[in-house]
Amino acid sequence: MRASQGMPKRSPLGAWLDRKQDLFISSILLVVALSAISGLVVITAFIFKEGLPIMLQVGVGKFVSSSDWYPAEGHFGIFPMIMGSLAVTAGALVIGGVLGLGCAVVLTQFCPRWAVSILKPSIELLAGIPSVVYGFIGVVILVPMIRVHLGGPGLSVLASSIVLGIMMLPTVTSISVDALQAVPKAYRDGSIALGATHWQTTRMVILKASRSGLVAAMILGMGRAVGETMAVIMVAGNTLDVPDSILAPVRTLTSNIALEMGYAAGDHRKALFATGVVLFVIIMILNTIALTVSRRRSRRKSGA
Amino acid sequence: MMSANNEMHKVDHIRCSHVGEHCATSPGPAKIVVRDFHAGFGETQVLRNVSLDIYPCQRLAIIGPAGGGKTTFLRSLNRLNSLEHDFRHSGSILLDGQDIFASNVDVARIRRRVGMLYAVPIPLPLSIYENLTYGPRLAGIRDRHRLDELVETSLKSAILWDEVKDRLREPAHNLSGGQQQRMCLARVLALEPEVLLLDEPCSGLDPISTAKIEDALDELKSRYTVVLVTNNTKQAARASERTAFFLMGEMIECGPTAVIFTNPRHGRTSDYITGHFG
Amino acid sequence: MASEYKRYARALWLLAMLCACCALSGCRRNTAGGVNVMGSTSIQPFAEVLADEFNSRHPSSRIDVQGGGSTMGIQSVTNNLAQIAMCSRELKSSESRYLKPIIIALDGMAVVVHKDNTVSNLTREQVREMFVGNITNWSQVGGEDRPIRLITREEGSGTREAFAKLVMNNQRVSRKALTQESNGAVKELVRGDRAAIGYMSLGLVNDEAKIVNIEGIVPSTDNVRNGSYPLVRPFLFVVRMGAVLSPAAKEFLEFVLSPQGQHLLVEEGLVSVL
Amino acid sequence: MTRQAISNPLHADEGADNGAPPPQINAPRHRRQLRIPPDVAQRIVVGGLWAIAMSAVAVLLFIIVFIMVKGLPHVTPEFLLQAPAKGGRLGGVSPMIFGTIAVAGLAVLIAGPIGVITAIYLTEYTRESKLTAFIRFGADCLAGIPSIIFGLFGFVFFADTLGLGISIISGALTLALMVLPTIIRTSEEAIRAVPAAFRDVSFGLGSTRWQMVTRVVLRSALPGIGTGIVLSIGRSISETAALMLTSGMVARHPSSVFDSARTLALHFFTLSREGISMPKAYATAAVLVLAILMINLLAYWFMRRFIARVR
Repeated sequence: MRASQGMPKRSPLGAWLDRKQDLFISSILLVVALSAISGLVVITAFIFKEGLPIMLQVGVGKFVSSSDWYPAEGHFGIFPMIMGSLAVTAGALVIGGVLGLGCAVVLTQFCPRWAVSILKPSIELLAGIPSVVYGFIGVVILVPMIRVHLGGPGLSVLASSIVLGIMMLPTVTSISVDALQAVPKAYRDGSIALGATHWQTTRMVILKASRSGLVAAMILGMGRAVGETMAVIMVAGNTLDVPDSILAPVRTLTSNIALEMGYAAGDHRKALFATGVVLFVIIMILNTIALTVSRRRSRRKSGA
Repeated sequence: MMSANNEMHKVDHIRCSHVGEHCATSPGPAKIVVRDFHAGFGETQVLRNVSLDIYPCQRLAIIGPAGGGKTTFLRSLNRLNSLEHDFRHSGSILLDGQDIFASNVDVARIRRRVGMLYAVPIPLPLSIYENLTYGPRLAGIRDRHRLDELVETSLKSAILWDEVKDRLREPAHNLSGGQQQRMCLARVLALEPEVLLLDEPCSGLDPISTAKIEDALDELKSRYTVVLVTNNTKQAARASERTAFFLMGEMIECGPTAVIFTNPRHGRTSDYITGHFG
Repeated sequence: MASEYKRYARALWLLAMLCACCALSGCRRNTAGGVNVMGSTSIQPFAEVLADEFNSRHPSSRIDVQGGGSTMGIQSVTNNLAQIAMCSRELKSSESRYLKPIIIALDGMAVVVHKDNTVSNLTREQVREMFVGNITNWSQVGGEDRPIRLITREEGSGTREAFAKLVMNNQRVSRKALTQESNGAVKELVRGDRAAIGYMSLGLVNDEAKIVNIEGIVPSTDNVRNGSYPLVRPFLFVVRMGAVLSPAAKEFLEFVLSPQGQHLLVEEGLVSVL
Repeated sequence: MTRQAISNPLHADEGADNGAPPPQINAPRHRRQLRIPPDVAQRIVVGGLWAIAMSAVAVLLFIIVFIMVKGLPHVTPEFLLQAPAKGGRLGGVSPMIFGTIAVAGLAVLIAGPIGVITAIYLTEYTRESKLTAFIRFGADCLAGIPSIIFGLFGFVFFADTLGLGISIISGALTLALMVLPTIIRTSEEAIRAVPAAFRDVSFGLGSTRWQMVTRVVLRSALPGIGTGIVLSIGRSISETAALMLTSGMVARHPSSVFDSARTLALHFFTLSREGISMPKAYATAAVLVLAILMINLLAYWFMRRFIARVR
């Protein structure tokens, strides 16, 4: 006991508490975590409870595949909105994904420190700019530009994709940056030592090693794009037709909900919640795909 | 197996009386007694039937080829393995006669008494001073002077004090690799542990840093029970009183270092020491 | 260093606790003099003007104007979250069983086109055929050769319902119509697109867009009031039937229907019900 | 093509398999076909990436400059200090500034600790299991639900069922629910990125799990967690749809958290979309953007100080 004489002695109760501390703290944390999670569960249940009955009443197949959305007449079909959401999200993913990932790679790999300290906060700042401001600038600047130079009404898939792409950029970038930074420096040094250029190293080592984080970034960015409402309402045009070109106006699931929720009553309102259910399911499917892709790839990698 | 153990005890006692001049106290009863210890993770069996005594104020070197269970054994001695959810074990490890796997044991206290130094230096993302006081603070020491004193003595013991005494507030990352490892040693010493577990502490270091660490350990041996896992048989020969040879999860043999290195009883031991495999 | 960091943390905690305490001590839902008015976003700006004036005249009472949409307003009145709902559509039959509508003003609806559009008069028939999708080019109604771009309001909005009833004879609006969620949005689109046609609240049109005469009638306030201009919708305040309104709410309703209140609304571009 | 060019130096013996002479890194010009030498590829790609990054910054600058040029001339001291009048056509935005701070601040104060604790629990206190995967999955899905639905939920649940009324606290709770998935996910990623060795060392030095979490893990994960929280503050400040139904539209200084308050974003939305007053709308946007600029700079400054101290 000679060596530990400097360490203060604990009372038996204190010692017992020390021993059981993990258990106590763990259960407290569990309670907090459960409350957070139950909040998320409750809101999910709320959406389904409000939306599912009307969906079953109309018929899920018909609700999803019909193009007739005439709530006043009791016709509820959201096929055009589903296509609209997918089109806009895909466009946003192309623009925001490329931009966001590009920014993240520049920030972590090719950027002197002083430039990082300017670039990173400015990109994070983009996240703070309200979606209404994005939408507003989209309407005032982007839409007339598209209308004059490319034709069409201006309110279009293209306009929404650009606006959403820019809006999801900060999400994609900041999470990608974290993922890229988590790659051990040794990987990079090792690759460079083997004669690879900096870009080759980035491409073949760093991007691969951080893949799961990058996928998470894309998912969260995509989630932001699919779920964005206000900006999309302003620049998408919200027609009831399936868009036939990137210059065609489009209505997304979210804008369908947000446009009409303020006035809807009865079945109409329930149908809007059902739109929310469909949205939830679409996001679920997207996430599942992304997850399995990233998981399968990493498994194949580790197996090789 | 038991009889072999008993035999070894005898040998050890004899041996210990020979090396008594290294030890401040005479080798009393074993500090750590390991009996029939089996361990593994999930389905994988890592250690089989290890029985071993570790005596106070002696340095025990554990050698053997990779995958032999040396590190698992070491990490069992301060229950770090228990952090793995699929860790399982049987048999007993007694520290001063107390079973460290008993349910009423304060694990944190065990880990304070049995300090560990890792193969690579792992400075916590704190300043040097905070790194060193991390353990003592957790143990409840708040007194500023006492902490300062601990920092100084442990840094001196790790032969690092002169190099860092003016930069204690700097992030520990700024130190060189060898300095980091000595800081990690000092960090363990600041806990005033009874047993020191060293997991290939010099594997990543240059010869000069290695020499400094070994010097530090040499000064410490009079005060601490040391268990040293190493791949470097020369280091084992230099820096230990006793040596145990682990192979494929089993302890093949254990005895005074001089005996193991000159006249091992098992063919596999001599094969390993002479570099025929591993 | 660690203790310094801890001190920061402790200070922060204290601050947070202090904030929480302040917030909790302020815990009083004073519904005493407060009246919630909630509902249609198109009536909301007008109601705010009324409430401002009323609040400055009666400093003891407080009128809170919320948005949210007509249905939210009605739901709030039903659930007692608000005493008065603003509704820019007519009540549904299920709602009118237990709710009482009060017309506070009339709103003319203007059919608007781009400033440079040469068309300045349309019949109701023509507007309907455009919005149904049978007339697709401005040249068909005497304008330039340019495809027509329709701008409508969202399903369920009061403006749209009035338009559907007064112009469309309840025929469906073309699927190709762009849908906008507010008067300002319609105006912004019409301002910038030479091919566009839309409809919006008369009181909110300014010189950025051109108002088309309907059946030769100029949509002036007088023409709205005397009924010769056909596109008119009511703005409603809705209360629960048989509900006991607080004195403040009653006074507010009286104020809205009084000459002073109506004068305010006329100033804002609406048409008085007096 | 690029791929080949790139993969060559690392797999230098690839060419030998095809019977070609072993490629030499110093003589890339003599390779088959169109092949971009790695150093040139590097330059092209890096140039492209920089262009991308710069375009992002350009967009940001454009937005800020546009809003400032249009709005700042209308931002006067009176505008900042007065309440609006005539439905926003006159007066200023002081109640909205206050309301924004109250709603967004409260939301992050609620969601921040809960989210981080949940992330800690998920990463440090449970094993990876079906349940944790499910929770993560659910959080990801909820991140994409449009805010109007959160708003409706908040209206029905917080304002009506819990009887909190249309108030700052209802709005803050709703916002907290909205940003919770983001905070949980970003904190989780940040905590996961902390080297496992730190945990080992901390335990080895006799810490309990909680001490390990608070003293080591959270400290090194702080920048990542901070990023998530700053993102959430941004989202809270810029939210409109959910707040319209929960914290309301009253343009007056609230006297307690049970009062309704209109946020700047909502004010801007009403002004611009109902076409009430463009100058005031631009001025409101300018104030909003300036506020966000300040918050971000402040957060960034704090973070840098902290990192400088830790690393």
